[in-house]
Amino acid sequence: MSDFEPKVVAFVCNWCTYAGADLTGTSRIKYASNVKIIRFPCTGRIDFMLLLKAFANGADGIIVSGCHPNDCHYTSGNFHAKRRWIMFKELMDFMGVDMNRITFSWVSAAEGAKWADVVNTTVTRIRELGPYLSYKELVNRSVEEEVKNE
Amino acid sequence: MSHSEHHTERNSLAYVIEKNVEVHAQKCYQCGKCSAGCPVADQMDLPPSIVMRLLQTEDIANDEKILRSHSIWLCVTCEMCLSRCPMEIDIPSMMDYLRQKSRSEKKVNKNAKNIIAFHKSFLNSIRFTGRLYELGLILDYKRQSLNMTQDISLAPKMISRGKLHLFPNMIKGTAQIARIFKKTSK
Amino acid sequence: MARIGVFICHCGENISATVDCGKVAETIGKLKHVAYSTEYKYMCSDPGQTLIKDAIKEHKLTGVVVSACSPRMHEPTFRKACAEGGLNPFLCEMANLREHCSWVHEKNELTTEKAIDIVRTQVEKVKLNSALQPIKVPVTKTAMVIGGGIAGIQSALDIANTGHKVIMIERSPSIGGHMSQLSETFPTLDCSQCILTPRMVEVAQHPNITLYTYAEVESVEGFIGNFKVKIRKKSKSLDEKVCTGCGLCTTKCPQKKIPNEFEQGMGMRPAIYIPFPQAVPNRPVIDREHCTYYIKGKCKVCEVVCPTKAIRFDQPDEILELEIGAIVIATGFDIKHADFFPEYGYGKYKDIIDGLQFERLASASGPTSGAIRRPSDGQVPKSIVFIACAGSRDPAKGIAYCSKICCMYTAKHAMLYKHKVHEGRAHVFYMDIRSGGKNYDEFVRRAIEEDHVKYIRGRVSTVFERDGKLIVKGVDTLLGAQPVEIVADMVVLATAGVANSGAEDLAQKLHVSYDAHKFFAEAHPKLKPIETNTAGIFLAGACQNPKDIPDTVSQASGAAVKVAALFSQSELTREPLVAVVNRTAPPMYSTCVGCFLCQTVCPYQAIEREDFKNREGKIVKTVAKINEGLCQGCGTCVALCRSKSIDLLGYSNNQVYAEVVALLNEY
Amino acid sequence: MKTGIYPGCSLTGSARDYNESVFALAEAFGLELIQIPDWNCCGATAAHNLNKELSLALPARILALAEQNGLDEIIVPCAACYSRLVVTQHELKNNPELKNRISEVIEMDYRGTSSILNVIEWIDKYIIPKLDEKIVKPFNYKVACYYGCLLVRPNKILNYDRAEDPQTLDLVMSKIGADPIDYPYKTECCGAGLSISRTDIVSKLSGKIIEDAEHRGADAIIVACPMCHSNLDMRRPDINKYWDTEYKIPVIFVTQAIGLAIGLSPQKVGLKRHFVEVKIS
Amino acid sequence: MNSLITRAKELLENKTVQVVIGYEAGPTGVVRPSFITDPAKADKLIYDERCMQNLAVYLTKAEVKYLGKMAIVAALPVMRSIMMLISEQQIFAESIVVLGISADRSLLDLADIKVMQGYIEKSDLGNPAKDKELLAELNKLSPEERFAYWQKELSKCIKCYACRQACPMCYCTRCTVEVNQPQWIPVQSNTHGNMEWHILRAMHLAGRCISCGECGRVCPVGIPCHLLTMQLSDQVYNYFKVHAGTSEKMSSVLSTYEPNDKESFII
Repeated sequence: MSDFEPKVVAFVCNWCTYAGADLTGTSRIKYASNVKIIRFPCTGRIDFMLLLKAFANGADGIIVSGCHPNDCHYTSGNFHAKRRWIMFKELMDFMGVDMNRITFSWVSAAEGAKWADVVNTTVTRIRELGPYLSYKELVNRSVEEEVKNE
Repeated sequence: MSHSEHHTERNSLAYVIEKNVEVHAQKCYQCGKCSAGCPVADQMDLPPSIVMRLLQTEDIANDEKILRSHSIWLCVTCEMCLSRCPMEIDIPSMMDYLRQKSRSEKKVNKNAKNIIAFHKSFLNSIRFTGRLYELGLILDYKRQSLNMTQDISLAPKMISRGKLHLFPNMIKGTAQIARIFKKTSK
Repeated sequence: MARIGVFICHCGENISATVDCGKVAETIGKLKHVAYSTEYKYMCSDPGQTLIKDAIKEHKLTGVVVSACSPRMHEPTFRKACAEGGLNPFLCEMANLREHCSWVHEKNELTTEKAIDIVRTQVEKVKLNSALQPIKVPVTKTAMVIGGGIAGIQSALDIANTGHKVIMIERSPSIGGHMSQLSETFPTLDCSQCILTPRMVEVAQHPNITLYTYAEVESVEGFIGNFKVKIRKKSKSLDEKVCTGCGLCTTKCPQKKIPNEFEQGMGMRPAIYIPFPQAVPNRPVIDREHCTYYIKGKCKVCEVVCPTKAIRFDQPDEILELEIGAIVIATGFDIKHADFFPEYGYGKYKDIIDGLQFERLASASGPTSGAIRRPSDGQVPKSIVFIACAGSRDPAKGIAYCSKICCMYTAKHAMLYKHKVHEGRAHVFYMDIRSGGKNYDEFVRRAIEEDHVKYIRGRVSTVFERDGKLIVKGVDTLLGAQPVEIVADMVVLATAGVANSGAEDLAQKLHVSYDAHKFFAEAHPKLKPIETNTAGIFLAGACQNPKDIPDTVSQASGAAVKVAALFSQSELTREPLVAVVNRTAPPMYSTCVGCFLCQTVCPYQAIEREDFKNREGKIVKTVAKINEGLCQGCGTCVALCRSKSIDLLGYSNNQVYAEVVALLNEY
Repeated sequence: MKTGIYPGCSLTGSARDYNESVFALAEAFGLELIQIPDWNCCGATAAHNLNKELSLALPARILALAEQNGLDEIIVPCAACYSRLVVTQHELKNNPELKNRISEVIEMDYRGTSSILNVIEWIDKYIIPKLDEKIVKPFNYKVACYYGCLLVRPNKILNYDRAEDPQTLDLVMSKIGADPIDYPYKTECCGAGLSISRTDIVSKLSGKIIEDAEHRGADAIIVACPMCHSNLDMRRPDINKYWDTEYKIPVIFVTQAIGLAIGLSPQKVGLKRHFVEVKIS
Repeated sequence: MNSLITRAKELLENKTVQVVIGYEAGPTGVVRPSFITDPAKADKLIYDERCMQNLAVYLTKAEVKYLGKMAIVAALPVMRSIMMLISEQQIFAESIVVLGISADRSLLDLADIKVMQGYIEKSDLGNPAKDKELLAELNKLSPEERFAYWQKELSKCIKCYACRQACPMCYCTRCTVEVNQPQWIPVQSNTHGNMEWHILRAMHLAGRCISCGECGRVCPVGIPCHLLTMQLSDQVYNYFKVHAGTSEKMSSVLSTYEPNDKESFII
């Protein structure tokens, strides 16, 4: 697994974590390049289906990050997101989807170092877990199934 | 902080210190609080903050100065510098490292010979008995340091107060202790 | 058929140093629908922007991706450029190759690969962008200034003088802030109150300014031009209209042993008090925490002696609801008390004081009416030691940053002392003297050369008392780190400047971000130092970071201009990145089923009901409708909507979905 | 729970008085103290000055022995040994590799499970609760509480009391009726390990500590470390010679002071062994 | 159930309602829903252990609404469905009469929604006992085993969407699966797509599912998909201490929040 480069996609809010990641840059703190960021106005905008689509499209890990509670630029988006993630996590656990592959975090605009830390710990963890084979197999098998059905 | 952030020259003393005791010389901004609080600073040829400064230069000549200095042997590891350093630079651990390096590179300052003589005698004493044999220590030290008259008055007083054993107090594990010394002496 | 133009910026070396921009441009150029792909050293420069504008025309581009720095930095710049190039500005997206790639990764294949992925993703997104028209919203032309220190005062006056209404909120009983506590000010040594009090009075009398002291912000809703603010006017326990401010009550109040905040605890005040003689408004308040009546239920001496019967013990707090167009935060700073430094003995030894306490000692209106006397025994100190950075630049025990103002006020303190006590000896322990500023270094030199203040470069290790003297153990790092011991009568600690208490709480009410030290954060460190990241809310003074008076005043005026600019138009245009409910042909009209769960998630009450009637005028369907004036585009409703009937312009389901797919799949 | 004790070398020799007072207290308060069988020297300053690994291995053996004998709590009266033991435990805890290496060196397995108490912690935990009813002769003296270096530093690792102007010893002393003075030399260094090799330095540093205590009118200096004691007491002639003074202020172990307060004889707590005569009692 | 029949008759005769929704025995004796508009036909109504279907699903159907004011035969799950539908503004309290059926199958006198609320609050709102057991067993398995279990089950799904049609809470006139911009859920049936569909369904019912189990009951291939929503009902109660369908004012769990909502996985 040494040459395995995890694919990690990060869903972040524009006001805190995206800005925090900008600060990581301006502070020149280095972190693993496996993570690619998709910007949302607010964690409240992040549809849980997108996380499924990320796995479906071959992500080995996911980071979801936004403003700390009370810091939301839109007052309450992160609070709603929080409830959504609680439900989503419980459902995924129940269905046996590997939640160790998703990091949920609060990273503020001032926490450039924390962002680097969140990314690095996530990437290290995913490296240890290896590629998300069981999910990839599921997806590939399903493609075959379709072919069969036609 | 990762090493990559301190762009130290690979061959500099600052670099090896960073590697071995995770002390980052470049963190020091020379406020001097360590020297101000150091009980022996006034005895030192290089007070702690000066040692830090020399390290920062990453100049081989200055590295030599440090390894050959008297200061590193005068440091009594009272930890005052660390407990007051605004940057929490662990000077005591650094000093331990410098002392060993200075010895292994045969650069020990001559004024420090007594201090080392004492430490050696101390370790000798426990190497063989497992515990400190104070009389033995004093005698061995005198042999090593060659100041026979020192503390001549002390011993009898101590004996009279039962504070000095005339014979060493051997532990059972002496053989094990000896092996510990062997394995750790590289 | 989309024709996308991609413009890769080197940002000088900032990007090209770690990312192979050439390779990125080439690879992207080969992508489907990419009509033009190029690289340039500085895209944000004039020729860079021209490059974009020309390409739009020349290659008939339907979308643009500028791959450069963070969109938070230059998105407006490039959208404007596109508009000038004839392309709808919202058909331009930015790929963040600098902050999120070149600056955070080493130079290697993977980094360039990542850069390509980042750009690809934006290409896929921009294909699905749609041309949007800016939204116009009305502006309430009343500003609110939070904080009545010099920053707030300056902002308020400047705004008011442009003819707009200002509401000033101050949480203490009087405006004036820290500046009113200062003795003299560097580098001119003119009396602080002499220059400040006229301004304070002007605020009170200005026809355009409404002043609420002893008041705090309760809540803030709405958005730029249209804030709805609730203010709590704490009860002063008296009727300000009836009270004449004669002050009789304050002299008769039996409770006299309350540490005086204005005197930094070096004097006492009664329970009903006027903070200081020049206070504005010059009316007392009852401090209910300490007032005997509120504690024991009897006393009422003030009520008895009051000639105009102005005391109102049962007066409740008042909640005011205000319509505000713009907000200036001017809440100032606080000092970090030095008791976290046991080795300096602050709090243990009476004659070790902090900078603000020294200001009161040196102030003509202070507890010693300007005479420098030590708190313990009132003697005039023959020797004072000033310790700089007592908390600043000390991550271990204090704060990591430099408090900026201490070097100057310490020099001033030493100078004032020498002027008042000619034979006295003043020593200053310092590490660096930070005296950048007009006539600042000259000022410090004067202290050293003319007033013979002894500057010693080195930090103090410890201070302790012996025989009523203070022993200061330091070091002179310019003499080979030689230990120095000074016997002093008084020690003044230049304590660190920190964020004001309650700053975090206020930031959360206002939804503006704050830094790790709880100082309010500017929208951009260089180009938007006055704006916060919330439109319509601006910063003035030390609430952003420790600042001296000149810097504070200039920023305060800057904030005033920002407000005036905003108020100069009656309508303002907003980015149209708002939610929309879809429309379908009748009979459905919209796929929305009207469960209105979205109403409860919307923080802006921006979701309304829309009825569809049939020919007979009977309501056949009720669906959600977004008030685009109120919607701020957070998109929480979009993610919640089960039938996917709401979507967010600029971050549509199609766009974000495409981003995920693009980012993760090979090309 | 059995409490083990690691006396350390000095308590069997130059600091026998300290040892006697500790065991006298234990007896008086009915506390069982089990010596760690076959304990060895902790290596003291010498070891970490000359050989890092040795300076970890020696304490590690001691701790391993304690574990072997099921002593999950050990009191270490000597501040120097206390510091070495705690530091070793800390370093091995945070560095598994080193831990394995050291276990291999000492040929014993080391888990680092026993908790280490310094003498004041021991007093706080076992003696203070039962102290009041036992006091017969309140220790009514002005005392300068001298903590020395190794009881409070490195503070981040020991995290005991506070590094500057600590209070625990003062509290204990006031509990037995003493009046602790404001004493800035509480944590200044006495010269420690240089006692023999650089007596001059020790005389100088210890001199200052004594001078300030006398100057502030203290009747005694209270210590909790045999090193400090030997430097302030045994080295008194050298000190008086160095400063050309005649300081007579006695240096008393906290355990001795408590002993006297609960009516133990000066003999019993080893006061007779001091170099500087102790007139109090 | 004569009391039920009599009550239904009166309601229709005195024109309080235009239709009574209940159960009747079909020609082959199979129980089926019946929509009675003529008082004379009221005696077709039955109520016994076979009457399991959650009739609330019809309350939001245009063709039924069209008939006018309704009365509905409602055991606990139906009552809770009604509460949900009112709170989500799909039906109006004044436009329906509830013919409540108690646990021991006797007719309840539910004068109005308030009374019904009282009855609901007194009832056991947890998941049905047999489902509790199933959930417990699944929760005992390792994540890998659960993953395998659900793949096996969901591979059977033929995307007939009976689970959706049977659910009173799935009243959307357009379901996410019918959205193709983007195509959130693949049209074809395959294990992965099926899984996405069932996750979507469960999430959309989080805090809204009233544990009637209809979805699982109607599944032609016997996927216990009701366990997904029921698991979440349990979790909703764990975290937020609420049960769905207990008041006409209740706000749905995912559209509201408490600042101090507890979780342990966000760093």
